[in-house]
Amino acid sequence: MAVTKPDLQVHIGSLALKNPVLTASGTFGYGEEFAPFVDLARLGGIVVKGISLAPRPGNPPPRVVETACGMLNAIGLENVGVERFIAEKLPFLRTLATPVVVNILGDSLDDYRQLAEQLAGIDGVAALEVNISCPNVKKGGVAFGTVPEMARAVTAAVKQVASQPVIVKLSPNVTDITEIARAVEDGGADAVSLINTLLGMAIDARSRRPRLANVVGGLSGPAVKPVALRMVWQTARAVSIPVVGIGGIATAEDAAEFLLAGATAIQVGTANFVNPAATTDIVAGLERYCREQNVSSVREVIGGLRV
Amino acid sequence: MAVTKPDLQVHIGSLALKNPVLTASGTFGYGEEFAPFVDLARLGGIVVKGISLAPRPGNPPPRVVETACGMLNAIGLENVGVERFIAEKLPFLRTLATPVVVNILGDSLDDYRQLAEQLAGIDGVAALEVNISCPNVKKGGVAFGTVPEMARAVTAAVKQVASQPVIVKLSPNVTDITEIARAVEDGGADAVSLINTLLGMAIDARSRRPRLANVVGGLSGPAVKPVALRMVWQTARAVSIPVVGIGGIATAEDAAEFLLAGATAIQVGTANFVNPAATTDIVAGLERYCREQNVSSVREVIGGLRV
Amino acid sequence: MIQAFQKKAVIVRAERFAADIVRFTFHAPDIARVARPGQFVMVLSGPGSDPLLRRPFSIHRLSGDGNLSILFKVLGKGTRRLALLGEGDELDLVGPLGRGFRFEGVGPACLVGGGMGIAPMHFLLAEMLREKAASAPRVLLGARIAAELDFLAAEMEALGVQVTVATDDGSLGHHGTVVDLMHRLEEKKPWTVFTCGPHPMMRAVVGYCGRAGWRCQVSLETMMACGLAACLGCAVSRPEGGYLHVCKDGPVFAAEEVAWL
Amino acid sequence: MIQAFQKKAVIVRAERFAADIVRFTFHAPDIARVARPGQFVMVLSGPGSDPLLRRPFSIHRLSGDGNLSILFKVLGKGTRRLALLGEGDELDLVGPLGRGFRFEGVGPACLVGGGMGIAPMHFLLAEMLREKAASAPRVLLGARIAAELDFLAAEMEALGVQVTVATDDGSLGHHGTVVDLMHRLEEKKPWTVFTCGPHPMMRAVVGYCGRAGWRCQVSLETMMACGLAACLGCAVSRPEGGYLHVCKDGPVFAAEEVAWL
Ligand SMILES: Cc1cc2nc3c(=O)[nH]c(=O)nc-3n(C[C@H](O)[C@H](O)[C@H](O)COP(=O)(O)OP(=O)(O)OC[C@H]3O[C@@H](n4cnc5c(N)ncnc54)[C@H](O)[C@@H]3O)c2cc1C
Ligand SMILES: Cc1cc2nc3c(=O)[nH]c(=O)nc-3n(C[C@H](O)[C@H](O)[C@H](O)COP(=O)(O)OP(=O)(O)OC[C@H]3O[C@@H](n4cnc5c(N)ncnc54)[C@H](O)[C@@H]3O)c2cc1C
Ligand SMILES: Cc1cc2nc3c(=O)[nH]c(=O)nc-3n(C[C@H](O)[C@H](O)[C@H](O)COP(=O)(O)O)c2cc1C
Ligand SMILES: Cc1cc2nc3c(=O)[nH]c(=O)nc-3n(C[C@H](O)[C@H](O)[C@H](O)COP(=O)(O)O)c2cc1C
Ligand code: FES
Ligand code: FES
Repeated sequence: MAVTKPDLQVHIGSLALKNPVLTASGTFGYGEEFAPFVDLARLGGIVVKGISLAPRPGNPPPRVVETACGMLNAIGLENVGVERFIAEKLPFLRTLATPVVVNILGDSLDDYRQLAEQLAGIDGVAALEVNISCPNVKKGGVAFGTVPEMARAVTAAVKQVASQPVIVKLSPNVTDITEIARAVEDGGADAVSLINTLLGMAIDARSRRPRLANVVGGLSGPAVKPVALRMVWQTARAVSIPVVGIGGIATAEDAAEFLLAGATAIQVGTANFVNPAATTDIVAGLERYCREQNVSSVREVIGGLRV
Repeated sequence: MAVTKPDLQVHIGSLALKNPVLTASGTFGYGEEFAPFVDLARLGGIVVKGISLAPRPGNPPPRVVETACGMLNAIGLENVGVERFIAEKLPFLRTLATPVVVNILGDSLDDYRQLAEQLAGIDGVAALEVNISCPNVKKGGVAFGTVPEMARAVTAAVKQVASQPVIVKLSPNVTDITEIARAVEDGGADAVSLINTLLGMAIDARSRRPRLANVVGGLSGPAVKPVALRMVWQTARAVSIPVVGIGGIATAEDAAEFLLAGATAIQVGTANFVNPAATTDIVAGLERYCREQNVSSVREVIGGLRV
Repeated sequence: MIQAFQKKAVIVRAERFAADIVRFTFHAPDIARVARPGQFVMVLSGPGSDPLLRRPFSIHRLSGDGNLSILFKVLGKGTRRLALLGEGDELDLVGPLGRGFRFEGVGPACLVGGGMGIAPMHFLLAEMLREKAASAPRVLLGARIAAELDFLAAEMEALGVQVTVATDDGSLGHHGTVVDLMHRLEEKKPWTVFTCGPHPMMRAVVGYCGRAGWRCQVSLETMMACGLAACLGCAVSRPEGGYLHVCKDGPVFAAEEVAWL
Repeated sequence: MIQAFQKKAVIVRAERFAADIVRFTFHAPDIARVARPGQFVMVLSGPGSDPLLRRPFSIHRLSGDGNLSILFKVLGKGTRRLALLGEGDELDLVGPLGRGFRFEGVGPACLVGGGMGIAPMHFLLAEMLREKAASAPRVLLGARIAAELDFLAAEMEALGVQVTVATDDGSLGHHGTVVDLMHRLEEKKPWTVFTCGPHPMMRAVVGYCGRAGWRCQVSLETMMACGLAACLGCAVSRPEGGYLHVCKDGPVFAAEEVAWL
């Protein structure tokens, strides 16, 4: 009996998603920007731009540069801050039938705790995604996401006060991603999402200057997919909480590969710039994929890699 | 006075190179394979395929797969072993006016020491490049290059017995590359070369199988250049020994970027597959670059980044 | 909410000028219908991920029913790949994007275009005249060599206005820069100057307008990853600190809105 | 040392067959001069790094002075990009590479080609006849549909040999696989079978030859990153363990050299 309409629903902790396709933080603005190009109601979830306690102006330009099958960004986490986000951006997002995940970032443990507190119980905030790739200024700028103990501490601090499921977003710039994933699981995370950007750099040989004002930036796009896929596969085998796969996903085939590697859901980032309709194209493509694979629910694909 | 013929000579420890362009281990065979396409005498140096004590058959196929602007390889360090290398491969290499660097690999500290001993004083071996990305089977397969103490120990062991300059090749799959670079400098390395491949994976969504028999493999090519450039820049500022830049270099412009970031020399790997004459094209291109920059010697470009 | 579309559009006309200038005319009725002068489109140069990102090009002119043109110089990987295309080829466009020139009831208007910055000037002039927003606008155009602006000057003159040109090599009109031509404008008139071109040229035009007390709108260029107000990469500094975004708050700004360091 | 070259070659003829089969004829005299049947060339499908690697294609036939042809089916990114090219376009080739068929003084010879594996068979047949290495070689060709082999069969027949064909859908010749046709070969003759095609087909041909006591040479396909014996990626298992490399030790092997799991 051919599969009529495959069931694409997945769960991340208590958060039910109509399909596994979310947008990656920082590549979809606050949702409204993409309304002309995407039927936002068809998305599994929207992860908005990283939010900090106070508004941030971001880094001086140039902030972005193209690389081979990828791009570097040093935006500097420019955002409106949690107050203006709740007052100005959330109202539109509440009108959507799509869960909204707020990505939060901070310089210290306390920043993260306060952010989680201010967002706790706020209508329209379905989950938090904790960006632990940020430097911990109290620890000489070492990123939370590179030291297991700090990753666990920031997770626990947020879990203590958050009312929504907490997804912790891991940095790929580590020796062993599974060590950080376990620490975050111990800290009480409901799920992990990975990868954030790889630290990279570009130089203009003619002017002898870095192409980014910030000198270094985050690498994303198809170029990073093989690294992201490997880290998702390793992490899915190391922890029992759901894994959200991110990194170079542009097509339904890419998405299916991450699901096979063990991801319960995926996020689409840089591909939104190249194809504004990438997310909804992938939702439709995953339905086709399930039919071709003759599975009635996408859940049967999760972790389906034949090793 | 316009620069007539720029001087491209560089030094790596006591090893003098007529130009900064070497071949990357595992992408140029044992040199002879490229003789129809490249005037081997015009190369700065040739780094041959990684050599182990005993011959290795390598991994089962498939061993290579293409990715976005890159490729994954899980060759499994197939090589003829040190005896056959000296007897069968070195004779041809000795006829060349180009220094030959022998890349060595092992499963234990003792492997590396024995290899260095067998190669010590051998005519035609201008330097050793120690590949510390290999798993240390005595330490549960943790790669030498990911633990500072192990990286220092293997460097010191090789330095004790080697008669040639020792270049230690660093793995990029670490949290802080400068920590490993310093440990290797402490171990007595004459230079460091980086990067080796990024650990990655590819999956065929249709068959649900990994595309490599070994499941994971090493990512190389233009896709990794931004990460490699950032790591070379960080390392050149952290150690005083020369740095050899490797990772996605395909054009003279790429090479110049690595020199500006602080590399004294560079290696060309995957680009040899795409353009068998990539190395000599880059040598000619670096001469043009020096003229355009109005510098009489390429050494003036090294570390010339204006930050 | 701004109206914008992602469309596949067929090249109905491909023209080549000077050594490295290309004009493509696409059939893109939805985009053409809502486009305003100074807005731009984000163009995918072809399949695959190298180059990865879309390239921004201002809307050069509208023609026929639903046709719009871009005019670009071949610079790097993306424009080089685009230049290989021709009539009948299909391209993926997103637009119209950004905030264009504001010229309703503007009084004496002067358009100052330099190099590829001339591209949006035709569309601006045509709309100004169609909407009778400005009486007898003056047009000053500058470029390196005659071949880069002669056809553009002629097409704008055909709209019934006087066009004055300058070329760096003196091969056409004034031998010098377009800024020199601004001296020919009667000082006392309350001009509004609309300018687009290389950054140094615009800085000089803004300076001249400041000294003469004229209003000035500039169309800026920055590296763009999305053009959709999502990546926040297209930042330009504000005089009072912080940043505006060229693809969202611009590309056209009142001169005083941005810091001219 | 094997003679091989890296050359830019212009497409002098571009032909299209069935829905997705393309034949390019290049002017590449150096490569054509030293090429042997069964050897291949590594082709760059275009500029940029996506796709990154060269694609291997066997040398299909030589023609005129210094022209060589490849025949390929559009499968993935590289062949799709190649198929967009046409006469006058220039391509970067490396070759001739690998070890080809060995047919000097071979006695009764039978060529068995399946699908795109038919490509090297024309060059092999032409050289066999030219070097009078085999008397009246038999040719058995198989493909999915007639349109994929009718023109190939005709061109080989034009060399003066009998060609027997089979199609999966029965649209031409025998309704079945090319292996079925092997029953038509007189058993007692000491055939040497030269085969190239999909792996399952070659396994069946090797099995048949084993049972019949005939010698058999196979031309294998594996993923190739370099084609230059440098990357060691093109490994195939040997019966006694360890690996051979298709681009260096092959692509043509004596059947017993490789493990047929
Ligand atoms: C709003 C806007 C409107 C524009 N209108 C026109 C026009 O009408 N005609 C025209 O010829 N050019 C125009 N440009 C500049 C044009 O976008 C660049 O020349 C083009 O992107 C260069 O791409 P490339 O692939 O050839 O260069 P590459 O150097 O290969 O590009 C690499 C990256 O840098 C970006 N980039 C390079 N140069 C520029 C630049 N000057 N400005 C912005 N991004 C750049 C590219 O978009 C690409 O992402 C405009 C730019 C902007 C921001
Ligand atoms: C020695 C040799 C001779 C060949 N001769 C011919 C020929 O004459 N005609 C013809 O149509 N095809 C031939 N092939 C197969 C041809 O190389 C592949 O069909 C082609 O590389 C597919 O590339 P793609 O970009 O379209 O596919 P993609 O799937 O996009 O390719 C991805 C990668 O996989 C490799 N790949 C994919 N399929 C194959 C395959 N079957 N064999 C080897 N590599 C593959 C590609 O080279 C590329 O590196 C030959 C292969 C080899 C090894
Ligand atoms: C322009 C840009 C801005 C980003 N901003 C954020 C951010 O604010 N917070 C965060 O956690 N990740 C941020 N990211 C990382 C993405 O969410 C994603 O993890 C990464 O880009 C890899 O996915 P991709 O290859 O699909 O883009 C940003 C990425 C880009 C390209
Ligand atoms: C096919 C292949 C085989 C390789 N073999 C080795 C090896 O034996 N030893 C080693 O240290 N590095 C090896 N490398 C890594 C390269 O030397 C180089 O560090 C890496 O590929 C990055 O450079 P590139 O992007 O220029 O290829 C290999 C790389 C490839 C692609
Ligand atoms: S280009 Fe992305 S926000 Fe303007
Ligand atoms: S394809 Fe690289 S060695 Fe054969």
